[in-house]
Amino acid sequence: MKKIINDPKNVVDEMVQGLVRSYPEYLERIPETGVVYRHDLKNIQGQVGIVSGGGSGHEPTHAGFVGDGMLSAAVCGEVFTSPTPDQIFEAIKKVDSGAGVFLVIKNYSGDVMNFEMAQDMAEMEDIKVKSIVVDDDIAVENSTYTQGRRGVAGTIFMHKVLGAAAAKGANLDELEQLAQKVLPNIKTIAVALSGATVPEVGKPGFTLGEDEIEYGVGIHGEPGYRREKLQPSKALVEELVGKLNQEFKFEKGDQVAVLVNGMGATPLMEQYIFMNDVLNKLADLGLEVKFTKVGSLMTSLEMAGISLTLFKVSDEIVENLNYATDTIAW
Amino acid sequence: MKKIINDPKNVVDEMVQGLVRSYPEYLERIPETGVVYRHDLKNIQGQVGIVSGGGSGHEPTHAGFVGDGMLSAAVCGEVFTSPTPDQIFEAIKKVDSGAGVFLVIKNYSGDVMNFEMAQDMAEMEDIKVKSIVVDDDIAVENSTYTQGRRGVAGTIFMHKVLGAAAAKGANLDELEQLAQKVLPNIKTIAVALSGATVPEVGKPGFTLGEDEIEYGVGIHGEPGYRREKLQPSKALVEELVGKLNQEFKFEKGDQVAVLVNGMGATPLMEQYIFMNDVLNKLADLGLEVKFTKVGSLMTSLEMAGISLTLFKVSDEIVENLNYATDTIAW
Amino acid sequence: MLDVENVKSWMTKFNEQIQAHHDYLSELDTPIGDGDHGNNMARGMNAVMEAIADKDFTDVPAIFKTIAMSLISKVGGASGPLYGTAFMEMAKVGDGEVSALLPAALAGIKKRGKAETGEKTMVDVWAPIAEKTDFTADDVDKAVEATKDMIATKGRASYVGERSVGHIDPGAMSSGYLLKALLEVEE
Amino acid sequence: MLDVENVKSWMTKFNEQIQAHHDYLSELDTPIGDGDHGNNMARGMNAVMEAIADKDFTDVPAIFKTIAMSLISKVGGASGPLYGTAFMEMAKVGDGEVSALLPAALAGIKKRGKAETGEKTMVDVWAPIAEKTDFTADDVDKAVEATKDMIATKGRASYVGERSVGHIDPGAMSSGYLLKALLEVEE
Ligand SMILES: Nc1ncnc2c1ncn2[C@@H]1O[C@H](COP(=O)(O)OP(=O)(O)O)[C@@H](O)[C@H]1O
Ligand SMILES: Nc1ncnc2c1ncn2[C@@H]1O[C@H](COP(=O)(O)OP(=O)(O)O)[C@@H](O)[C@H]1O
Ligand SMILES: [Mg+2]
Ligand SMILES: [Mg+2]
Ligand SMILES: [Mg+2]
Ligand SMILES: [Mg+2]
Repeated sequence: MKKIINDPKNVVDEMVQGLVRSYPEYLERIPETGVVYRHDLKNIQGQVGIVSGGGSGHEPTHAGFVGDGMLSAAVCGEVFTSPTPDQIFEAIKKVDSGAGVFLVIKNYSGDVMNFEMAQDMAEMEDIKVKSIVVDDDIAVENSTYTQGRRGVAGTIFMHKVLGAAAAKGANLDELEQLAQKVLPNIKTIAVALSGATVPEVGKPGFTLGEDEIEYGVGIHGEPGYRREKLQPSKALVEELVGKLNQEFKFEKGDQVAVLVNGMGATPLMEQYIFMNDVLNKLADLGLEVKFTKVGSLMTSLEMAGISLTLFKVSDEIVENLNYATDTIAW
Repeated sequence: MKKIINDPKNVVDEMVQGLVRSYPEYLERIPETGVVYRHDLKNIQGQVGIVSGGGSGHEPTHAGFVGDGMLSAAVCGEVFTSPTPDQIFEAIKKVDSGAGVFLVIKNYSGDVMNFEMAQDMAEMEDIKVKSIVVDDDIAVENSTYTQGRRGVAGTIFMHKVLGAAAAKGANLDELEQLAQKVLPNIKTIAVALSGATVPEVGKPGFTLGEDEIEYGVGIHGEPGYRREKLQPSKALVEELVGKLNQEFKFEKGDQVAVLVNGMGATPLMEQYIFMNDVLNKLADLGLEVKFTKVGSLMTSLEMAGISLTLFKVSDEIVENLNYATDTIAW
Repeated sequence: MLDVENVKSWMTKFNEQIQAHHDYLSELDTPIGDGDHGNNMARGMNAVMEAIADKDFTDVPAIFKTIAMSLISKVGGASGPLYGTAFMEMAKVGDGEVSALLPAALAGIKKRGKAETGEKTMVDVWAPIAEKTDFTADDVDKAVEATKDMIATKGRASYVGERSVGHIDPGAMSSGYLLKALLEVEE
Repeated sequence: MLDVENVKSWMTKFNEQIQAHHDYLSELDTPIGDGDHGNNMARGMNAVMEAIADKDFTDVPAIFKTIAMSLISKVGGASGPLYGTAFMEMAKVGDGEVSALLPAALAGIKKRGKAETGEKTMVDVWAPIAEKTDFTADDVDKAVEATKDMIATKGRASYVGERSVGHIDPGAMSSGYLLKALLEVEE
């Protein structure tokens, strides 16, 4: 394991320290916790607070999206491990200014359970809390009998859309309706070129051969649905857009937002090349691209690879995506 | 070589296409060139244009810094290869609105020669051009008889400071004075955990053992000054801040801006941990940190590692660093 | 009937197993999960041992509550709320009657995880054991082993679907350690 | 005295060498540079060959100018301006007199690169050859080889300082190909 760290046990604490000290104009930390919140909370008195979080190792998610027009607070768990209810509860208390708090949760049993417990705690103290569980990763089979799909990079679109709505003054019920409306329209799929190593584990979650890739991996080293030889970018795009289209069943003229997300070690050069191929393919399908974003935003430590999120949007949603935002990472 | 690309010969062209198509609200491209310029050039009529550029493979540099408050245009050369004079000249013509054009050049013989030739071409067409050659990498011995030091991540501070000054209305001479004033105050040093592979070359510029690091590498696979076993972040900070301090000979109370820059494959988690250790060390030295920035901004393809830039600043310079900016990557 | 000292030694023995099998639990969690179950449990049990060491508890529910809070606030992931809830529900039983504790813990886990038996989770170890009036180490081992052939439909292992077959569930394994540690205390 | 056809066949032979030694030139550029000299020259010479193929040039300066422009606008890096300037200066000579062409090229390179002999660059091949009234392939090889023992003080190789010793300079090698290709045309 080759990482710029000190004690593997302390990576999250030291990371949060470094983050908050680097960006005091954006973030403050609740002492002794992994909770970071907007430095200027007083400016959003009366608005619904938006809290997200999850395991660490996905930086800049979630803390990088705390700020004007997006999240009010983020809860940083251990690496790839859901944060605990007490910390989520601290975040909820911090950002509630009477209008209630909306939680954005990625669909992992751990995250769902810990956020649920925090929600119970908050409700016992009469804080109104609602939530959405994002499950955008289509690599996983869906079924009501199973855990369902994972929450991955599409969660960032959820943060953006809800953050804009909250900033415009939406109340808790309106945020819930909006979240539920957009949820089925956000879908993601990934391809990995290498695995990632959790510092405390010391070896990669999976390894790939010199010329091997894996389709459908998650953001915590979860294996995907198929391994094959390395393909040109255009071929990757065929596979990933193909899978997404099977789900969306797009029609000519449908409007989409596109997020090409680097998984950590993949340079922007490759991400832009990939995006270029994606845009060509979406044009072939007759889709209208209304919004685009490229960058390593929902990472998986130093995993190499890319995920592609498509988000079927209305003009109203595009407005939220373009709404003024001031965060470290958006 | 495991990369998400198509033909290695076309990486730069496809990248620039992907970039411009992803961010039409920021960038336009001069057709058939690697030149991208501000979409809203008309808004800066009468201001000095600022042009930078160099080999590609350092994304988001330079194109990611084109926008309000920073660069007017960027010229993307082949991977790790200076752009040609004709393209630089096109960029100069595009952004000149009578007040002249200022060039920010990184100190490589190729870059210096190509930009110089472009400057000659521009002057033949009566465009006023001035320039600065950034040479912030202290890993290289300095001497008036040699090529001198390389331009690396500190160049971004130069972009920011000059961009702010130009936006505030500084003329060409004032920009030149400012550039020369800040130049000796910007110094950088890097450490690599792995090498990078130029797509057309197909193998890494250097390779390091499983537990080896190299101090003082450049951003094009140039070797550094020492190899040793992997060290904890704190020890890396000792070495790098130590070297910088030897150059600066800091005194208690000196004010600095800090840039922790990921070289490509190094995740933000490690960058924040490293920054945390840097800030501790700078506090020990009695320095006053006035500005901090963390991110993979001046990369070297998929190289793993980090560079540390310290910039000795006055309050006036801090103001420029904090000046409102709207670009893809700042 | 467990008393406070019994519970302390139960936790001591459980902690020994967790620390000894730290890497093994993470390894089980690698092919079908995210490789952190050993870390999660080791971190949690360190916190538990710290919280109960040199501390006097008035009764069994009090120590169960402390254990629950330590697990809930230190483990995170899926196993934190599940084990935390298990001990919280055991605290609600009011005394140390094992035949009541285990069904209470099981009910808590099932409710928290929305899981049934046969889904390849820790429920598949707790359920057969909690239903027995008496159980042996062998019963526990068999229940743990039985998760190997199951297809996961809850937790992270569900993402790999049929490819989860052939791997023991890590939460089942750690639950097995817990239940066997209890046996040793009861003996 | 070179005529337009001579120059075309000079470029054809030079291009053959560049394409054949594409990888080798990049390899030379790896330990002491950035590994792209082969790519840069191959890209440039492809452009040169395209620009001069099937085209009629009125005189030698005209074809030199076209070659210069192709190199300047296609190579980039350090070698683009250097080779471009060399051909531009040769165009200014006005005819194909080799004894005048090479010194003109040398002067252009030195001025553009602000380099002197002994700095481990292509100047160390151009200088000894341009100074001779007659030169042989052996002279060229020796000059190229001599860069091996030099310490680089210009170009990227200067960053590795003393560690540049033991490596032939890539630009010296490509310049060697160019000068030996000229010999073949003159014969
Ligand atoms: N919904 C659930 N119901 C019951 N047990 C579950 C559920 N989800 C996960 N588990 C248990 O939790 C274990 C994983 O714990 P752990 O690895 O610590 O958390 P995470 O999955 O968040 O990384 C699984 O092996 C399984 O036994
Ligand atoms: N200042 C200079 N003067 C003369 N020749 C130089 C100078 N800088 C570099 N060179 C030559 O250019 C060669 C490198 O060319 P190339 O690799 O194509 O460009 P770059 O160094 O920009 O990657 C060197 O081997 C050397 O011969
Ligand atoms: Mg986990
Ligand atoms: Mg180069
Ligand atoms: Mg796990
Ligand atoms: Mg080179």
